[in-house]
Amino acid sequence: MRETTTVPEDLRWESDGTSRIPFAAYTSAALHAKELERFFYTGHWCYVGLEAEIPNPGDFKRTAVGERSVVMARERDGSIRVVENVCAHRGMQFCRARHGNRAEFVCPYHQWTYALNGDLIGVPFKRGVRQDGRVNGGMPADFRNEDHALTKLRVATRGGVVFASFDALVEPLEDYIGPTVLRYFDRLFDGRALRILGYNRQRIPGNWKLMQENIKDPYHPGLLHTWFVTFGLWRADNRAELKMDARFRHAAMISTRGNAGKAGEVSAVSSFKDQMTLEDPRFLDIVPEDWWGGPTAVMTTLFPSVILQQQVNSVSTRHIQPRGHGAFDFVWTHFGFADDSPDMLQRRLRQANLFGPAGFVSADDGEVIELSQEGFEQKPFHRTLAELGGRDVADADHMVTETLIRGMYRYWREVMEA
Amino acid sequence: MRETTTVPEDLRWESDGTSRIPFAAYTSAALHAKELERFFYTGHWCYVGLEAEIPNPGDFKRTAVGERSVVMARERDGSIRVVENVCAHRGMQFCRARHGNRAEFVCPYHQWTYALNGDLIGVPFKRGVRQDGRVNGGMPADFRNEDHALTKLRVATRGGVVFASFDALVEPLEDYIGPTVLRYFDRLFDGRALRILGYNRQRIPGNWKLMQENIKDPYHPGLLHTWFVTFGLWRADNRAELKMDARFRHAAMISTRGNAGKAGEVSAVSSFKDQMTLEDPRFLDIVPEDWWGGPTAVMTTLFPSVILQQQVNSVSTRHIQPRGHGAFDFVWTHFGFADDSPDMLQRRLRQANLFGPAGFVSADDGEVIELSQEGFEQKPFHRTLAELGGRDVADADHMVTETLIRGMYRYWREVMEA
Amino acid sequence: MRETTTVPEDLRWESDGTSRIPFAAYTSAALHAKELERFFYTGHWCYVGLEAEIPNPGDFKRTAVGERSVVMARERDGSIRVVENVCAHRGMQFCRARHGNRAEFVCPYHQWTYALNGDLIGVPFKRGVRQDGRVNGGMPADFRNEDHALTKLRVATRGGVVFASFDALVEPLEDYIGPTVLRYFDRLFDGRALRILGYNRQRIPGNWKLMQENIKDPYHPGLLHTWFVTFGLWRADNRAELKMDARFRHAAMISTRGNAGKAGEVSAVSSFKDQMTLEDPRFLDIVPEDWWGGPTAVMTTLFPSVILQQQVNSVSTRHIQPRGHGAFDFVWTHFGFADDSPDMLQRRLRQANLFGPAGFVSADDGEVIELSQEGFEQKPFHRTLAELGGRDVADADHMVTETLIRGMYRYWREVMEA
Amino acid sequence: MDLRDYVDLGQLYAGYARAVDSGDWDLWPEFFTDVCTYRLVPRENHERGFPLATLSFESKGMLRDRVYGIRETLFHDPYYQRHVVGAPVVRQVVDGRIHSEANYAVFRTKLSELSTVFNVGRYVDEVVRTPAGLRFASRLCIYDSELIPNSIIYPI
Amino acid sequence: MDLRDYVDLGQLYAGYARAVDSGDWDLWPEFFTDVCTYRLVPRENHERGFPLATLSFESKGMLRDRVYGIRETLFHDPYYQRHVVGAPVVRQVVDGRIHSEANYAVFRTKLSELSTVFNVGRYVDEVVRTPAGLRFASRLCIYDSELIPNSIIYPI
Amino acid sequence: MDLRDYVDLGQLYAGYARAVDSGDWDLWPEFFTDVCTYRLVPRENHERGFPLATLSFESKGMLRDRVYGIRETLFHDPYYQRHVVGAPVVRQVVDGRIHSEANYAVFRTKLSELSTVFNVGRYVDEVVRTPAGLRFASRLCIYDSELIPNSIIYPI
Ligand code: FES
Ligand code: FES
Ligand code: FES
Ligand SMILES: [Fe+3]
Ligand SMILES: [Fe+3]
Ligand SMILES: [Fe+3]
Repeated sequence: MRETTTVPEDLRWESDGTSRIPFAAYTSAALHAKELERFFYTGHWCYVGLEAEIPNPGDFKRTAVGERSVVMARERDGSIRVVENVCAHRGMQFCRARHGNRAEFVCPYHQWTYALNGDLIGVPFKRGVRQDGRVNGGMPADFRNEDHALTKLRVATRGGVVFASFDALVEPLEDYIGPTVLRYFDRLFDGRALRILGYNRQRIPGNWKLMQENIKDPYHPGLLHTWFVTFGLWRADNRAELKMDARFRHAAMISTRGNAGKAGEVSAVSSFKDQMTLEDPRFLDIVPEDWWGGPTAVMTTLFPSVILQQQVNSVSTRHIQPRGHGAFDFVWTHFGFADDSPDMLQRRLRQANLFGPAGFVSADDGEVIELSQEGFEQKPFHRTLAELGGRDVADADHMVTETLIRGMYRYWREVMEA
Repeated sequence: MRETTTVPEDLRWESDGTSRIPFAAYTSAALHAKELERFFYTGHWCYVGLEAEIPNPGDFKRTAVGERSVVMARERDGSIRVVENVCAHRGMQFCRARHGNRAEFVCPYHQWTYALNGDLIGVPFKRGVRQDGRVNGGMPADFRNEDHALTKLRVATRGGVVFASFDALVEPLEDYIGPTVLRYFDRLFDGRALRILGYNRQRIPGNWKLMQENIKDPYHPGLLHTWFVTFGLWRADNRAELKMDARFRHAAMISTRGNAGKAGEVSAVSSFKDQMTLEDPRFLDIVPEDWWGGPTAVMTTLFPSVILQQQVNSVSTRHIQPRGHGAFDFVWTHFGFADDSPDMLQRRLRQANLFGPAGFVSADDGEVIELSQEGFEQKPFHRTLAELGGRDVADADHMVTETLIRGMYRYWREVMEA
Repeated sequence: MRETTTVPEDLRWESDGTSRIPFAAYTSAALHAKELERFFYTGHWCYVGLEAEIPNPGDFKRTAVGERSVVMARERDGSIRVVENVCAHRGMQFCRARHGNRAEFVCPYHQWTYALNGDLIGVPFKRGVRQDGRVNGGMPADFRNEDHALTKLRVATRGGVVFASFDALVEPLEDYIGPTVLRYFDRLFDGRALRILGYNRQRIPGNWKLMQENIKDPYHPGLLHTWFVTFGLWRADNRAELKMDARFRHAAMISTRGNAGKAGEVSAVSSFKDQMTLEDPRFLDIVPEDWWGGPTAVMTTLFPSVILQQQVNSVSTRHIQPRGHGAFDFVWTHFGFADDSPDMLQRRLRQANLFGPAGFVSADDGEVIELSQEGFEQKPFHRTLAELGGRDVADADHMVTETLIRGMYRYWREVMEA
Repeated sequence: MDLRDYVDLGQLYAGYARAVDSGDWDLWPEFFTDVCTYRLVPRENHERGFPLATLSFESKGMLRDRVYGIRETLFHDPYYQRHVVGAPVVRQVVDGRIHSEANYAVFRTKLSELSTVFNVGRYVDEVVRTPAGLRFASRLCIYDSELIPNSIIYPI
Repeated sequence: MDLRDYVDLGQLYAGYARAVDSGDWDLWPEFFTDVCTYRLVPRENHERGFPLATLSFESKGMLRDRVYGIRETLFHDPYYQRHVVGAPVVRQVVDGRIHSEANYAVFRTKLSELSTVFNVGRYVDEVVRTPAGLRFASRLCIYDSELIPNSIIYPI
Repeated sequence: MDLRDYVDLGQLYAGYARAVDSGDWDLWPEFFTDVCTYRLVPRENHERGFPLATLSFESKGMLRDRVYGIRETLFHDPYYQRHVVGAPVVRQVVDGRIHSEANYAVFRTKLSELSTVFNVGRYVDEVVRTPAGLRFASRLCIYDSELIPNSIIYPI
């Protein structure tokens, strides 16, 4: 492993702006611990899953908020609870199955038992054990189950998406997302029943923020992703909008397909392949859907934990789970809608070949993130240059800008320097 | 790897007591280094092996005290020496074989040679090399072999068990163990000749103290270990005693089998399997031995480095070798007695199926330790709740208490806070 | 992984001398970061390769200076440039091929394009993108390519060997090497055209300085390397000279073969095998070459990054690339000369069996280095004893001394304590 | 099953492993029939009945499009891969169609790095005889590896 | 050795590897004769002549008790395992009893983790023909892996 | 290719893997003809046309010298190695000389340590029939493993 001399004190910004991000923001273990505390464990809502993953009472799913393991479960009354996966007795991570159905949670070590909402409901030998007419041991007289529940997270759901927070004082989810981005959230999750299509899981050896940046970066798709530019799925001269919430932490990149194959300045790039055609065009058998309302792709970043993807007919959530400052696990949940026709289902599955850890398009992103981290580690005193479209932060009606990245770091500084 | 923000300063106890152990005691690298210094390298005797492992003059075994590699060897006169496995010349770990027979130790790099007791007895070209009638080089005139022996550890043996200490001022072994626990030590190691049956080695990804706790925890066997409770090998309503030395660092858990299969409140636990029977009962072909003197199982924990197991006919030592704060190597040495009948030998070997890294019973313990560490790492600011049987520390005549764990941490605080 | 409590503050020298080197100099991550800064990134020339590896314009090779990835390339005009492998835009390590031929470097993420000398020559959409008669985005008006070149290293070549430095103020290469050692450098690299024979790559889990020490240590070859002593390739009683530059950082060990098989005090060592003969003597089909000018082996250490090997007919460079304090990558480039006869080529290839990660001789060195590091890690408060031939630092005309090691650490203290 | 078929089946598997590790990607589609199935599927999706695959191809054309992607369009850090495959177990033969399975492990080696375990799992195959010899009509790669170490670019 | 036996032996090994990785533990005991030997032994104990095994079973009943333990009594963090086994080398055949050996590597994958090397070693077997086909009368798993990564729960 | 040869070839490969992992080094040279080639070559040198090998032996005598070196002259930290080798693919048979290849993975286990991936690559072989059975006239071990974990002492 590479050493790094970076310590938080090393973090130096060249100005009050955020167009030049210090590499140390990606390489410092101490800063990472501070990020977990300020972005994942306090003041923010983190994605934990989709309601459709736990349709029935007793269904549960083990997942993570930041680097902390949590369990999301559906109560008998249909409500959803999220508890931390740490036993109140002696701290064991009691739930290891990743999904299933339970009436209650039992910790294997000493069988302390919890209701799905985290309440402690059973402690073996709590009042001792009778032996030869005498009662031995047991918990102290003042022991009260109520004092020893699992850590319960606040839960909010909208349109079938479940968020949780360790912070009891976190603002309401709708305020957190803000009206501008909420519009695009609701466009995708309008209350329709979802159908889970399956998962992809990858570990990307780069700082977790690089994935947020990647999806706030409309500069790269037309240059890095040959398929996008060649088939016009994403080009710098496509009609586009970039929108942020009031604090610039969340964003939506809205793009409308066009100019497929057409030459022009944006195709004067090496990644544009004039002659490229598919031997089997079914990969790109795209059929517009009413709910799109125009845009063919909307990529929504909800800071810090999730990306909502709509790329033509492929829809998914992408869950960011940090693993130290230099890596994160990236969990893709592909879904469709309960009323999809068989053709549309097959179409979504075929287009899934473009995304995920081996996707014709998305594999690129994981690779450039890994190599960005490599660059940061070898030069921790340096900084990036995110000045396309200027140095300010503002919504835009085109894709030739890195403003969303600057916006994310304006928010980052606001929170980390508080 | 998970990051942890824990630093020693973070270690906060809720009271003067030790019933609520901070997770930071298991997750801090800095605290771990301090533990090695105070528990493994000064003031304590650490287990290094059994005399029967090196029966003949020149026999040696490479092992570890804490995280330091040492070599235990038998001298011509039959005495046992333990030296640190670091060459006095330029520090090479000179001994890599794990066992064998040697007249002396030779470091491969420059062939400095040591007697089995660690004395430096040979330095090539010490007085230089004659060439063309001139003497070239060699060690300085004031160089004296006596000044450059290997680090010699103090050694104590009792009943065929060998202990060593880097600390010249360590108290006598018998005082260290104390009369109470010594009784149970002597019960097992009464001077009979031992026969080595073999080894099992595992790396458990949890803090080393968790293994000491596991064997000071009479609460879990009847709940976690289905075999124990179902076949009555270990039940909360078995006759039992818990005894500690005066400083509460060592302990003996003494239990007498009973109530096999019998229902009752302690079998009202999910791990009790009413209908369970063995297709091949030879796993539990138990035959009492005179030397037991009643108890069917005595588990002795000698802090910090070893556990002495007698579970019915299976006897072994379990050596704890830390590997950083988050893992330890656990080495099982199964043995029998020279006068065992062939049947008894076979019986010990069959019952060994219950123990070790794949054992019907012991595999559970490694798993819960790993998952306990996982829980601590994700929540380093939290603490355990070891309050079964109260919050005090005292011997007990039953198994419904975590008093031995509280005792161990009372000693831990005494030493670490000094 | 082992913990180590070593911190720079712990570094204690027993005297002003350097014959007793603290183990902490090998085990401290903080000291390692300081070494990278002071030895690899400032004030020193580091080896990057041979001109023969990039014979044609556009040829490049990816390699490393310390722990920083760099690219060495040949310009159209035949000159050699070295740039850091970190994109000026958002820091990606843009070059992943290890060799090849390019007209320019293109970073995949956003296709920023650089000339081979590191100048930024292309930024997509730099002046924005025209859409519906409007120009969108682009870089700020004050953006100047000249301000955003890759980091350019200073380059020096001599006799076909290429060195680079991040430090613009570094002294000239010839002054850096110094006249004494330069003589031996020029003996091997006298301007003859070289022929690359191939590479060997190994990761040695020991501190990088241990490899420099190993080749500054004439004490071990006659003791550790059975082949050397038995076949007289290297014996303590061979004619030899040890020479250093004025600051003691570089050295040449000059030895002349003799006494093969002959007994004597230096063969009174266990590694001397009286009866040893080869079933196939072609391994040692040695033929003297005129350019040797006498010595049969000259091992030159250029601090900190490279070793130049001539062992009879086998010639190679050995590049040291640190990987944290506890490991380094060791890259062997074997070569011959353009005018070698087929027999001589075959001879060099056969003798290569003695060297490299599996070599009959060199494999030993990697092993002792690993085990030295193990010794240091377990005892970070201790120190080595490099006092053969006294405690001073001076050239010698024999091999029975560790003076070159003492010299290296005198320089190390001078620089690290400044 | 006839011994010759058994030998040929073994050669098909061994040849496939050799081909996908050779770096000559054009060899890969030729192990399949024109209409074919190639699916790279997480064991989780397979066992839970989710239809999603990490890659799902339905024709030799799609395989060729993948080869083109590997060579021309997919940016990636280059690596070597090495397949070590157990002997195929023949589950059944239904009118000439061989249903066979084999365990595999794939190791990845990046430039200037150590070799690591990359992807392990099981091939579930349907093999048919063609004029050109045995070919895969269907190859499912059901992988245990819960986390993909960043990306999978080359054929498993 | 007759070619058919050779093929059957290969299928026995391949079938075993498939079975123990399938998660259907009941398949495992059926590869053995009623009276049988199954021993999981550290190479150290084997080579130094120590009688201790990590697991030592002497009958199909004991194997079934193990299966029951895996399913019902042994608490453990669930994992996938994957066996990749080399071709068996036939050492000798003594009146129908085949003495064969093969190298193996087992990979472990825990939920949401990377795949890792779990246990490597050598099978030393005695195989007999039964009415139901070839079966193991004895299977020794002599493993190199000096440290078990915590626990071994499932059959090697 | 005749079935018997196919079986023998499989046994040659399996026997080799068993032999080099047994710790009995003297077994190794006996798998070769007196005049033979054994080369351990980084894939980089092989593909770029560089003549250098990590080890390059040209006779059984050189192999025996290596065995002597392993036992007597090469200081090293002892380790176990374990070869898991795929089935050989027969590339061609030219007047009795079998040209075959197989992928391999070698795992290293040091005393008191976990097992790790040590060296992975491909055997490229020429096999001939001798009175004593099939033997290697040439075995190239072309390894992917870019970095050797310190040293390679024992035969791959
Ligand atoms: S740790 Fe959970 S019940 Fe004891
Ligand atoms: S380091 Fe042991 S003899 Fe030199
Ligand atoms: S990071 Fe290199 S072009 Fe953007
Ligand atoms: Fe992208
Ligand atoms: Fe237990
Ligand atoms: Fe050497």
